Amino acid sequence: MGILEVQNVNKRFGGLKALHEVNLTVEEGTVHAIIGPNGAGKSTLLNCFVGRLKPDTGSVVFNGTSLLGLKPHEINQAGVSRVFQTPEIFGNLSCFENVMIPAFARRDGSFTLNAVSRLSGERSIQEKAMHMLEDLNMGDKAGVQADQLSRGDKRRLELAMCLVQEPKLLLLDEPTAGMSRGDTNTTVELLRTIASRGITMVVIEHDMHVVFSLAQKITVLAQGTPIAEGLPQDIKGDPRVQEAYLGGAHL
Amino acid sequence: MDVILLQLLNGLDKGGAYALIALGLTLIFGTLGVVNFAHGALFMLGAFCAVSLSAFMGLEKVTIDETQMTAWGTPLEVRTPYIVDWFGSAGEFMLDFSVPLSILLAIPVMLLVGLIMERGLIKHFYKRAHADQILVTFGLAIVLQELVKAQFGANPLPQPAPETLSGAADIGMALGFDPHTVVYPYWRLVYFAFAAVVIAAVFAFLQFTTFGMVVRAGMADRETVGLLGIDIDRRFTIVFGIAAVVAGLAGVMYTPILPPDYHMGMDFLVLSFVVVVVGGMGSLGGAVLAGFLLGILQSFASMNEIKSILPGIDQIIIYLVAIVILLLRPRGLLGRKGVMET
Amino acid sequence: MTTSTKTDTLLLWVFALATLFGPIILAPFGAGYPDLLQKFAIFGIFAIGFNLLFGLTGYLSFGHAAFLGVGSYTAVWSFKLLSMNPIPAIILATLLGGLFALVIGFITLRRAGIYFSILTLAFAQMSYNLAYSVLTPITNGETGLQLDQADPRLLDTAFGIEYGAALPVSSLFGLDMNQTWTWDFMGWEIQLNAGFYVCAVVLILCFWIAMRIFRSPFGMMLKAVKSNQNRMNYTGLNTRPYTLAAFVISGCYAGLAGGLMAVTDPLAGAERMQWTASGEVVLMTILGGTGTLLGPVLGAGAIKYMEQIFSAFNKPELLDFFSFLPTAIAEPLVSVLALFVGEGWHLTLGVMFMLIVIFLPGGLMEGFNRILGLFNRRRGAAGKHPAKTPAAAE
Amino acid sequence: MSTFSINRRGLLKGSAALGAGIAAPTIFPSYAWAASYTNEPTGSSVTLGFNVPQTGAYADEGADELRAYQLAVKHLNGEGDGGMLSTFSSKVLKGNGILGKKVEYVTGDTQTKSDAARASAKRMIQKDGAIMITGGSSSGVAIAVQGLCQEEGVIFMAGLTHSNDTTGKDCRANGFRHFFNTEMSGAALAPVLKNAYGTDRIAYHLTADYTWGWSQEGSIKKYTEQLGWQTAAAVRTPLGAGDFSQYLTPVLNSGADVLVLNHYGKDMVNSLTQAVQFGMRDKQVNGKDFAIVVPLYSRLMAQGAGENVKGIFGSTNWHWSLQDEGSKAFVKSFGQEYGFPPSQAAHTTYCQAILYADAVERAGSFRPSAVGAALEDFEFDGLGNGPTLYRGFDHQCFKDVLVVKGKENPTSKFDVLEVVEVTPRAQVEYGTDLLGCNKGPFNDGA
Repeated sequence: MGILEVQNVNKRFGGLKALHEVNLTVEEGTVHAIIGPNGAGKSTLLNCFVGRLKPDTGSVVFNGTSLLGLKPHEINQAGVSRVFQTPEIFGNLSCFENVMIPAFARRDGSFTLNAVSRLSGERSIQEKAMHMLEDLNMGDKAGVQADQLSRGDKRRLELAMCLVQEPKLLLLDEPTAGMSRGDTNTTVELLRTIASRGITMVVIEHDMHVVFSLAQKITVLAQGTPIAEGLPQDIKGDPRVQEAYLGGAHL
Repeated sequence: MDVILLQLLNGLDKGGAYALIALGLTLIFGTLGVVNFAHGALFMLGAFCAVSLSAFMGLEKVTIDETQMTAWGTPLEVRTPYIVDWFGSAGEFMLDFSVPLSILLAIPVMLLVGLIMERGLIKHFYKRAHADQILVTFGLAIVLQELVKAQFGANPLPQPAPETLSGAADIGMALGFDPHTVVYPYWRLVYFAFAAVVIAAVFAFLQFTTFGMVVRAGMADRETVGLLGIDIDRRFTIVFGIAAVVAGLAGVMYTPILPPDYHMGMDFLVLSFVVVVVGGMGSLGGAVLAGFLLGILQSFASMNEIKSILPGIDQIIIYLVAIVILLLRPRGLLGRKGVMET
Repeated sequence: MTTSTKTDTLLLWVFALATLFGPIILAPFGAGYPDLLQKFAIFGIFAIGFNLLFGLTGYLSFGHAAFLGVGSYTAVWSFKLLSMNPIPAIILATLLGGLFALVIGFITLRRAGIYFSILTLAFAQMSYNLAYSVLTPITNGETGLQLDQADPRLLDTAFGIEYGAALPVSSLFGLDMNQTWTWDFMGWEIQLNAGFYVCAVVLILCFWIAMRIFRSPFGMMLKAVKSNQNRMNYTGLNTRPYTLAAFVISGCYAGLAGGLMAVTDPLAGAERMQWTASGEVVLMTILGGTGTLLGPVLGAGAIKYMEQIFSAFNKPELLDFFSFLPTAIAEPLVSVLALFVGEGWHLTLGVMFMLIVIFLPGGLMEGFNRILGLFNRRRGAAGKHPAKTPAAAE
Repeated sequence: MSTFSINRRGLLKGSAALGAGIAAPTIFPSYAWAASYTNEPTGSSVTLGFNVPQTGAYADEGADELRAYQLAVKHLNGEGDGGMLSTFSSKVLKGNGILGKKVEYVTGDTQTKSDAARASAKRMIQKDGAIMITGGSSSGVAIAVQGLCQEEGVIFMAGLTHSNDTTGKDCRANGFRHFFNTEMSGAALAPVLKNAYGTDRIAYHLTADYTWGWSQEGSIKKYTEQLGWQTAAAVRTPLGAGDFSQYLTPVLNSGADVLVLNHYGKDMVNSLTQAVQFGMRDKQVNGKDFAIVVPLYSRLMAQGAGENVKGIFGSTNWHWSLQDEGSKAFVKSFGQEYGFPPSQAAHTTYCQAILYADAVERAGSFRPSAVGAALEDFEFDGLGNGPTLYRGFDHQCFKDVLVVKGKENPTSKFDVLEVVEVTPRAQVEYGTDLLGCNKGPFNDGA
C-alpha cells in the first residue's frame, strides 16, 4: 500500500483522450518520476492529484483518503505540496513573508482570522521560516522582494515554501525547466538532500539526467497511458520507452 | 400585442445606443487592455459636435433695431443666419439637416480626439494597474465635460431632427394593425438603422480587411503578433480612434432624442460598463448582444403590468440582469477566458 | 523587527496628536471649522476601511457607498427609535454595514477583477435606486431620513430624558454633538467641536486597528491574495473567507463612517449611496496612496478640502485678490483662473487626478516619500548621515 | 430646555474625558459665551450665504440665482439703480446695507445633493460666519438645508423649491419660502385646463419617482378629478431616465387624451421632447386633440426643449414679461447688468434676499427669532407677484400664480413662454390644516 494510490484514472477533453486507465502507486519515502514525451498527459495527471482537474472515472487515494472532489487548498492541508513549472510565488512580498505564509497555513489551517496578533510577535513561525531559508542558502535574501530574485532563486524559494509545510508528498512539475546546467546541478543536489530526509516526491521531468540521478522508481506515460514502470536501470533499456521517445533515440 | 411590439421597438432603439457605446469601449479593452472611463465623455463630445455645427451654421448676422427696445431695456436685435443670407433655401436646408450633417464633422474631429488621447495619454498607461487607468481617464472625463460646460453651459441644448424626419410613422398599418396603433418616430427608426449600419461596418472592417485581421490577431495574442515584426501599436492607436468615432457618432445621432448637456457622458458611463461586462470583456459580439438584450429587457420591465407586480423593477432591471448573468456565466455572455481577470 | 514596532508606535502617536490638534493645525488653512474637520475624520475612516480591501487584497469595489448609506440610515433609525445617544447608533451602524457587506460580498466575491467591480457597482446602484424611490417608507427618499419631534426614542423615554419642543440633538450622555467652544488663538478662531472629537477618537481607533491588521498574519494573507491567488490555494489557504473577511471589515468601516455622518448631522440622504460616492472613495484612496496606512486619510482630506474651499471662491473674490495687477493683466488672468474655482472646481479636481496619477503613481504618499528621499540623499551626500541600509527581514 | 442642567454637567464631564491636548473650556475667554445668537454680526458688515447649485444638472439655474443675489447685494448697499427696492411696498431699506452694516456674501455649491448642500451651508455658517442661508434649486436640498439652519440657528430663505413638504410636513420655524408649491400649481392650472380642454378628459400621468414628483402628481390629480377628469394611469419613472420611450409608448393606446408630465429639469426636457416625437401633440384621441401638460415650467429648462414646448400649458412662479412696476424694474435692472432677462429662479431668490433684509431692518436685529417674527404674517406688494402674504403659520408666501403656455411665435430665445392667466391669490390659498405643518419654535443658536 503506497502513500498515493492511483487506480483506473480516465480523463477526456472533448474528443481527446488525455488519460487512459492510469494506475500508479507511489511508495512512501521514495522519489517517483513520471516521464514521457510532450502531450503524454504528465501535467494532466499531476493536476488530477492536486484538485485542479477531476478525473472522469477512477480513484486517487492519498494516505487512505480520496482526493477526488477536494479543492486544492484541502489537498494541500492533507499534506500534498506542489512546485510549479514556472515558480508561483508571492511576487510583491519579501522572501521571508513568502515562507511565513505556508508556515502559518500549516499551523492555523486554511483560514484563521488572525488579525489581532502581531507578525513580529510570532516567534516560532519566524524562526521556522528563517531556518528554512537558511537551510536552502537563502538566509541573506530574506528581506528581498520575491520578484527581484533570479529564476533559480525563485525556484528555490518555492521549494522552501513547500518544505516549510513539512509535506507528506511533494509534487514537482519540471523543477529544472529553463535552467542553466549549473543551476540544474545545484537544484538536483538540493532535491537529493531533501529526498534523503525521507520526503516522498513525485517528479515530472524532461531532463533524463535529472530523472536518473533522482528517481528510485519511474513511470513512463505515452498518449495518456503508462507503458512502462520500474527501476531506473530497467526503464533505461526498455525498447517501448525508446520507441515512445521519438522513434528510439538512445537515452 | 401592439404594446409588446412598441416595447420591442423601444428596446431595439435603446439597445442600438447601448451597443454603439459599448462596442467602442470593449474594442479598447480588447486591444489596448485599458479601462477607459472617458468613453462616456467621447459620446458627449460627439453630441457636442452636432451642437457646434448647428451653432456655427446658425451664426447670425445681427442688425440692431434702435427703434425697438427689449423688456430689459436694450435695443432689439434682428438676427438672420449668415448661411440663409448667402445660400437662400439651400442654406435653410443645411440648417434643417444640421444633425445628420454633423456626422461629417464628427468623424474627423472624433478621430483626431481619439488619436491625441491615445498618443498623448493612454499609451503611457498600458502597463499600469487598472485602478490607475480608471483614475486618469476619469480625470480626463471630468476635464472634458467641465470644458464643455464652460463653453456651452449646463442646460440641455435642443437639436431638432430634420423637419421631414421629425414626425412619427404609422408602421403598424404595414403590419396589419389598426391605423394609429403602432406609430413610431421616424428619427428613432433612423437611429436604429444607423446603429445597425455602424455596427455592421465595424464588424466588416475587422473581419474583411488585412488591417482588421492583424488587429484581431493582436487582440488574441499581442506578443506573438509583435514578434512577427508587425507594428501593432500603431494599429491599436487607430483602433482607439475608431472607437472614439463610433462613440461620437452614437452621440451625434442621439441628440434629437436626448437634448445634449455636458453631463450626458457620465449618465451613460456606468450603463455602458455594465453592458460590456455582461457581454464579456473584450468581446465585440457580446457587447452588441448585451446592448440589445439589456435595452429590450429594460423596456419590458417598464410596463405597468410588470411594475404593478414588482414595483421599482424598471429602476434595477439592468443591474439585476447583470448580477444574474455574471453569476451564471462568469465571463459574461460571450467572454473569452483570461481577459481582465487579474 | 523591533524598529518597525517602534516606528509604528511613533506613527500612531503622530497621527493621534495631529488628529486631536486638527482644529488648531488646520485653522490657518481655512479648514478649521467643525463640519470640514468632521468630514476629514469620517471620510478618513471610510477610506482606511476601503483601503483594507482594495489596498491589501486588490479587489476594487465600486459599491462601498452602499454600506456607508446603510450605516447612515441605521444610525438615524437608532436615533428615532432608541436613543439620541451616539453609542448605540454607531454600534448598530457598524454591525449593519458589516452585515450588508457580508451578504453582498458572499455573492460578488465569486468573481474577481473588473467583474467583481461591476457586480459591486450593480448592487450599490440597485440599493441607491430603491432607496430613492420604492423604499421611501424606510429612507424618506429624496428628502432624506430626518429626526422628528414625535419619534418614540424608547431608551431615552425609559431613562426619562426629554428634549423639549425643539428637535433633539444627538448627545453623548449630555454632551451635545453640535456643541462648539471657540477660542481666539493668535488671530485665528479655533473651534473645538464635540462631534469632531467623537469622530477623531473613532478615527484614531480605526487607524490603530488598520495598523494592527496591516501588521498581522491576517494582513499578510490579504497581501498574498493580491499577489498570487493560485499559490494561496496550493499553499492550503482558502482565499474566499479571507477576501470575505476583508470585505466585511471594510463594510464595517464604511457603516461606521456612515453612522458618524448621522451622529454629526442627523440626516441620511440616498445620494450617499450613488456610484459617484463609491467612486469618490476609490479616488481618495488612490490619490493618497493605495496600500499605505496614511495615504487614504490624506486623500480623503485633499478631496474634501478642495470640494469646500475651491468651490467657495468666486470671480469677484479673484478680482479682488489680483487687484494689485493692472486690469489688462488681471482681467484675462482672472477669467482663466475662474475656470478652476467656484463653479469650475470640478475642473481642478479632474486636472489634479490626472497630474497625480501621471507623475505620482503611488499617490500623495509617494510624493512625500520622494521629498523625504531627496532630503535624506542630500544629507547623505554631505557625509554626516550615511544612507540607512534597508532593514532586512521585515 | 428642560435638560439644561444635565447638559451642563455632562458637558464638563465630557470635555474632561477628552483628555490632554485640548484645554478645558474654563480657560476660554468669556466672550465666546457672550454671543447671544449664531454669528451675531459685530463689525461693520454682515455676511449672507448663497448656497446654489454650481455643478450638476441645475448649474445654469444656480448661476442665475447667484446673479440675482449679487444684484440684490448691490441694491441693498445702495449701488446700481435699486431694482425692486423702489417698487417694494415696505420702505425701510435705505440702500445703506442692512441696519447700517455693509452686505457681504459667501457662496457655496449645493451640487443638488443634500449632503453637499448641507456641507457647504455649514461651511458658510461655521467658517464664514453667514447670518442667513438662501438658495437652492430642488426640494430635497431645500428641506435638507432648512433642517440644518434650524439646528444651527440661522434663518433659511428657500430658493427654488416647489414641493409641498418644504412648508408642509418638513417645515421649520427658521425656514421661509417665497416660491409657490404643487398645491398652488394644481389650483391655478385646473380652471385654465377646464377652459382649454373641457371637463371630459382622461389623463395619463408620468411622474418622476421621488417626493416632489409624487406631490405634484397628487395635486394635479386632485384638482383635475374635481373638474370631472378621469385618471387612466399614473406611472412612476426613474429620476434621470434619459430615454422615456418605454413609458411613452403605453400612453399611445391607453385611451388617455391628456399626458401630464410631472417632471422637472432634464427629465422634463427629455420626456417632453420625446413625447412630441411620438406625435402626441398632433394626435387625436376620443375625437379630441391630444394634449400635454407640464405642471411646473422653468423657462431656462423650457429653452432646452426648444420648439417642443409650443402650446403646452404649465404654471410658473414669475415671468419676465409681466407688466407690473416691480417686474419691469427688476427685468430692467437685471437685463442691464447681464444682458438678458432673469429667470423665475433669479426672481424668487432676489425677492428672498430683499425680504430678509427688510425684515431685519423692521425688527431692528439680526436675531433669527426677531427676524422671523417680522416676516410672519407680513403683507407686502411691489415684488412682481401682486399683494403677497408671508403666512405666519407655515412660512409660505401666498401670491398670484402664473399659468403659462409655450409661445407659438417666439421673438427671441428668451421668449418661449407666454402668460395666459394670472390666477389670483384667493384662488390658490389653502387652509392651515391641509399640509400639516408643525414648525416648532425659532432657534437662535449659540
